[in-house]
Amino acid sequence: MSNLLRLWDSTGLAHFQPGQVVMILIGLCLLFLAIRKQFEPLLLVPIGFGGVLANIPGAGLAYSAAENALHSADPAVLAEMARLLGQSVASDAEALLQALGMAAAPVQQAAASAAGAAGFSDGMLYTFYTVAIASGVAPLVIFMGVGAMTDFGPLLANPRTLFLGAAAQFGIFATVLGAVGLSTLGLMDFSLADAAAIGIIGGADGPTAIYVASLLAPDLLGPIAVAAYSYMALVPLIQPPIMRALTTQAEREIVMTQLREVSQREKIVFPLMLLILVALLLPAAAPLLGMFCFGNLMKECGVVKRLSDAAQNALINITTIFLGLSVGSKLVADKFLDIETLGIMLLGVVAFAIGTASGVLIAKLMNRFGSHPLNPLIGSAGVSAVPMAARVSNRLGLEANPSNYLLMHAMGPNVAGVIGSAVAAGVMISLVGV
Amino acid sequence: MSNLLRLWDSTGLAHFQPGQVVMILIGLCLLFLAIRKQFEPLLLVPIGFGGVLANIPGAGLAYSAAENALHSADPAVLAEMARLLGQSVASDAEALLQALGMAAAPVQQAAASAAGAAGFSDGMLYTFYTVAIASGVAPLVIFMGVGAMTDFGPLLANPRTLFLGAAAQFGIFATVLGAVGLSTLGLMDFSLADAAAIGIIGGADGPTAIYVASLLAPDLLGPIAVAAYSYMALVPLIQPPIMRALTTQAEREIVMTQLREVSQREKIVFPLMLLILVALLLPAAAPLLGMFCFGNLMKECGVVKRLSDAAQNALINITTIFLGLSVGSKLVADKFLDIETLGIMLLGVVAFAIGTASGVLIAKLMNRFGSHPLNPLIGSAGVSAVPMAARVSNRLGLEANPSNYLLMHAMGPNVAGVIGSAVAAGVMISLVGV
Amino acid sequence: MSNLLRLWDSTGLAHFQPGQVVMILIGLCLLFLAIRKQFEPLLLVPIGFGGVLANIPGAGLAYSAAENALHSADPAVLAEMARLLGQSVASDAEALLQALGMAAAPVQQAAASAAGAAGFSDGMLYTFYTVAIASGVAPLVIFMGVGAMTDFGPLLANPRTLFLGAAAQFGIFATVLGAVGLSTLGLMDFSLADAAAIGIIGGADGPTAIYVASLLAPDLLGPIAVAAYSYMALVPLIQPPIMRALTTQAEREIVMTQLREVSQREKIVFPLMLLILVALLLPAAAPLLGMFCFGNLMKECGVVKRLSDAAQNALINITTIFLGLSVGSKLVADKFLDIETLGIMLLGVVAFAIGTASGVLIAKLMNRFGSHPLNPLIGSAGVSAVPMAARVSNRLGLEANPSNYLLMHAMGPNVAGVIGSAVAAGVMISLVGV
Amino acid sequence: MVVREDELFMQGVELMLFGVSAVVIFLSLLVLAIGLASQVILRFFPQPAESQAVAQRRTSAAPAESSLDAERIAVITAAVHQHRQRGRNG
Amino acid sequence: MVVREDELFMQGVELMLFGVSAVVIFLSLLVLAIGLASQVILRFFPQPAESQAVAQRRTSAAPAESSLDAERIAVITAAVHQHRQRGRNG
Amino acid sequence: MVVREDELFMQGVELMLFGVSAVVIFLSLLVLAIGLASQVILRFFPQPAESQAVAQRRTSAAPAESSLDAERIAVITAAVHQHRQRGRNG
Ligand code: NA
Ligand code: NA
Ligand code: NA
Repeated sequence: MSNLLRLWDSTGLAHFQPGQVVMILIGLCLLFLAIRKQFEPLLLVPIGFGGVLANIPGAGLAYSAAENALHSADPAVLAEMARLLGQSVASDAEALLQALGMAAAPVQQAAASAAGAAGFSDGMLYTFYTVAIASGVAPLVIFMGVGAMTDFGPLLANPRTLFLGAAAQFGIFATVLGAVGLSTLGLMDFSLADAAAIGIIGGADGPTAIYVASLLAPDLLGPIAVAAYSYMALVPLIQPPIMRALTTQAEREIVMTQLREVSQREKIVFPLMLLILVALLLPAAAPLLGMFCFGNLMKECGVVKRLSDAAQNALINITTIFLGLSVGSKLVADKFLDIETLGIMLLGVVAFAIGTASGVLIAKLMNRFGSHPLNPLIGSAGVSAVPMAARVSNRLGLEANPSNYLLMHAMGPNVAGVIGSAVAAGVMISLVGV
Repeated sequence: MSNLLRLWDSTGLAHFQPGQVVMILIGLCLLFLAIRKQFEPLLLVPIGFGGVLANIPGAGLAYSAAENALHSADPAVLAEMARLLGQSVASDAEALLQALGMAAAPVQQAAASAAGAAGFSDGMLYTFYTVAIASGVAPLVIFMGVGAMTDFGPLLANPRTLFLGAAAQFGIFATVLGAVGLSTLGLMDFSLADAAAIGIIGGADGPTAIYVASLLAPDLLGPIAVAAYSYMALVPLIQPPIMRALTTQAEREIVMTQLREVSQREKIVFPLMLLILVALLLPAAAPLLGMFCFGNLMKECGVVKRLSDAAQNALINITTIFLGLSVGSKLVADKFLDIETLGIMLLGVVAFAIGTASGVLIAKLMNRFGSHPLNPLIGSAGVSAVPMAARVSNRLGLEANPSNYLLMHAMGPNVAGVIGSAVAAGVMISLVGV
Repeated sequence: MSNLLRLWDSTGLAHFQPGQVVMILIGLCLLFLAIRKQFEPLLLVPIGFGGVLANIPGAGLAYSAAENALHSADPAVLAEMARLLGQSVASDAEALLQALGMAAAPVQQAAASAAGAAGFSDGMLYTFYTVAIASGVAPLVIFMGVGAMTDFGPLLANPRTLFLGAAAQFGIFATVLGAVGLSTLGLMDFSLADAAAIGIIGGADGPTAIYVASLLAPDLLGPIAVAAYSYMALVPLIQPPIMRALTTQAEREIVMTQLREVSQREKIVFPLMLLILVALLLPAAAPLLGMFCFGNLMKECGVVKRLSDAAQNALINITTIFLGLSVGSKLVADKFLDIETLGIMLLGVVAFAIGTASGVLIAKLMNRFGSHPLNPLIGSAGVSAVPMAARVSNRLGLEANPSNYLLMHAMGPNVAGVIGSAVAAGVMISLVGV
Repeated sequence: MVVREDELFMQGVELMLFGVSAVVIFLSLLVLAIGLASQVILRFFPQPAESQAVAQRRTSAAPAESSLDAERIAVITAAVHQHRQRGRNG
Repeated sequence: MVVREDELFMQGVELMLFGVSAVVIFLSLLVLAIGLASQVILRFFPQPAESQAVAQRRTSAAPAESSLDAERIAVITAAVHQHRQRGRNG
Repeated sequence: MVVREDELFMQGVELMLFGVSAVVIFLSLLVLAIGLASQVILRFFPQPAESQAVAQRRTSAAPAESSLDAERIAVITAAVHQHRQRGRNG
């Protein structure tokens, strides 16, 4: 009979908590959006699935060995952990979990050792998270792959569009202000580091957002990643009304002059130049922009096709699988179902809206000064969300004037936005980090 | 001259032990079977080669730094290690190795540190084993790839065949009984956990067997993996006599009705449904079946072709290389050449035979009740060994009736067997584990 | 204002040191040679780029967490580190860095822990180095891939060419002598282990050189890798004058007899035979030659095409990216800009020259005894540098006699050179290591 | 000692009984769930013919492949066209 | 408490100002650098027509691909040739 | 000090002698082993013509490739066939 009890106790049914049910439904909902609506499926399929896995009761896939030991509710183990954590033996698991979260590194190691000796081990998703995200490697590798897939030709042909990529980053910083504002009003409880990580959602760049969040606010990584990818997928819904509201029909009809051909040498020199500028001015952005430039150089130099292919295919795909599952590990109920998550989702959409608006408005401003005409619709592409935002610009351009193809022109601000948010990330890390 | 002595001492010839010679011959024999007879070559080539590497005398490729230090027979090192392990200074290397194996985690760390300081390092295969198998990652990643290559269409078209996949798992549990029986009779010395890990051989599923063995009986992982893959390769020899003995000619001639077409939506929903059932009932199977369902969802959802391709190609191939070499590291003479290995090889073939028989018999039983005819030959495919067992069913069907193509019908129980043994693995882990 | 100061302090401009500027220029120079002159671009692009990244001031990408903490010059952190390292609190960062480098493993761990608690983390390139090179894995994986790409047919058809591969390794050992000679003269300060690692440059085999250097002289890994790949790229310039000087026109015109067809079985048996010879005689070479033979067996056995493809493509390409960046991490100014680097560059070219000369001379000697004619031009291919050196032999052969195609004949000594330098590496490791 | 070994055997028997039951129950529930899901999907969410086509196209349309296919189809079409023409000519 | 929260808000404002300025300055310098580099390259290091062709060939010439392409081109050429011949015949 | 450095040099000489000998001995044994193995294989285990063909087919027969090859061969055959027909027609 003890076996029967053990079997029942080992089912999920015996341990399901309402939060876990909610989170599994949210995970399934992300999968639905990814598969049926094609919302950034490459990331949201693994994230959603990881979210479901993370909330399977009793499996402890998203927890460390020590956390799993504390969740086990085995009295002997709890007593031993309480001793190690310097807590009263009468403390319950909840209190010990909190104490574990705030313990110093050697104490945490001792707790991990004790948990291991008692037969507990790190959950699968926890292992993935440690290797892929906590080490910082996965977002950087993906950024390298993105660099190897990016063509800077349109940007080099019309460098002024970099300003549009800069303008759209205003959404990031406005959102930082919004987040600290909510804290000031007492509605939420975001620190400055949290606010900076939340702001980066407005950069519309998945790996950048995950990288910054893993450094500045690991506890908020789950909602930040979900918000970033969800809103990137929603760009075709969020941007058009803002773009229409801020432009006149005449502005939308502006036809831009054909871009010049950019030579291979210019394309090879560009990533090196960007790298040197980073070295001179913003070392905190060196990991992100360094890997990005490395990927781009491999693509453009034309002599390491094998490596460039690996960065664009096998390596980025494998990394994406584990990055997605790792993000999913942050969708455990007790970390995700929080009033802060609502705040993050709200601030995220505000960030996108402000970024879009800033891009369009600055494009209108630049149009007053430059000699070549600039269609303000391409300003919104500065938020990045490559290549979705550029396609939105193109679509609205065609609506206004059926022969007005803006796609190539919008690719300039679009890739500029990637650089812009990596620069913003560097600024945040150097001002707020450590 | 001291150099000459050192050179001679550094050759393998000076250190060869008979066991190592035997194991190298066994490794070469596995390679012969894999290459010439095409016995599961994808795994047995790396396993066999790893087995040879592991037994190169003096190279210590399969040992940890601390073990290598103890094998070195350097008196100063041995004295230091004896001190750390709390043994008498007079202890010989043999005794210290045993003490090391049973030491607590902090002591093992101290020993590893001391060995590192004395210039010893982890052997290459030991490193592979730690990263690939001890972490649990490699079998799970391979299971994800298998999921991404599996088509559940035939199973969904005829869900009753799941019972055949369940029936064949009887071989697993009968073998557990056999193993504890051997212990009870005093012929072998298997614990309940050992018995559970040995039983899983009957699941005819390499990654599942390796995963369970790495959790429940890491010392037996070598023989268990070798037995699992060898017998999977021998399925065309083991199964037919049993299948013929248990069926009549009339039964073998039964023609089954054409399977219906299964819609993409059913195929997308299936892995999610299976995952939720796992979450509700058997969290211990969540890592294995979770990764399997994830792979299958990536394949069927049709929106993440990049990731599905990576899981089916680059990722699974790379992982297979390291998994195989890592398993090879468990073929060191002093761990493999043991009476227990013989017991495992014997129990393994019994497990396959019982699984085959159960599948066929339950198919005959089901045929009495169901409305659609069921050819009992497809019952044997329930042991999994995808797709070999299904092909065996097909071949025997064609023998009996040259127009009786059973392949698609046998794929149902075949993939059901994969799920069945993963479920059995989950039951074992939750009842015996920790 | 404090923020403004912090921002300025966080730029690279505020921290640039002359050495870093020099190293960044050297990195750019390597990139120029790799891209424009196609000097071994697959390695020199990542190495050069990694070298630039490693020298970005303030980013600390090539340093461990503890080193980054010491570079930070934060007084509280310095005091804490001084305490841990057992140094006077008044010690400056320079002294503490030295003390850290020489501290025992547990002290280093404590320092790493303290640095982590103070918010410092391992630099990206440092992480790559630890995982890829310090573990020994990356060069071995690349060697496996090289094995899977190597065709031993020409060598098996004419096994005598193995002696040419042996002869060319004389360059390695002569260079060892040169290095200890420089130390004896007091010009440089190389230990015997350093000398052995430098000598391996003459093996003209990147992964072997990196593997040996990571074991015997990790501090010199940067210049050794750069020298090895640079001179491999320069083979078409270094070898021809030596080859012309040591051969007569008549010798260069020698036409060699057509090679026989080698059967698949001979090709399958060869890697196994080589492996067994390694096991018998030179276990220290087992990791290198073991992985090499494994790769070759996967290629030749014909039953694991999936794995062989993975080893030749995805796996080797991914590993090359990280190996190159990791080597780049050793190009930090304070480790690279040293008089020893000049010595290494000088000794490297001498090693290549002596190896080339030995190969040619032994070929001439063998020509006196053997029955089949041997064109001495193929002797130079014994240095390896596959396939560049074989192409050089072919080119000089065609110069002397426009119908004298030596390419296939030179492939024999060429691949023999790979085995030869791995054997030499094994000898070094067993005689000098630990 | 004998007691301990008998105990081990009893544990083995217990493991077998519970294990077999658990597997059978789990897979039975899965059979039920599949049946239910299939009926619900086929009745309430049948895949519209067009969407299935779209899905299939989507699945098989990695850009590289499709362009390759397009080219090959063009070549084959040309060849087949030729073939027919020749037939008429002959 | 109120002080602390006001402080947080002021820090946010500061972060916004410095951040926006830093991004704009960085990207402005990048615009200048691109312009300068383009002019220098186009004036002093123009890519010779032939070298560009070589570069392009090099880029796209992984051996496997090129042989495949060669074959495909051969087939297409043959087909097109046929087509023309047929035109003449018809 | 001088002693130590002389010692270092002597160690270098020793390393050179032992190293060169070891490499030469190892590779000589390998030459012998290759010769022996080749003779044994060619005399006692010659690869039967058919099995070699099978092996070759096996080696080159990743399903994707072979189907691609098959298709390409079909196209080429068709084209060549056309070509000959045209020759006869013309
Ligand atoms: Na952006
Ligand atoms: Na099974
Ligand atoms: Na060599």
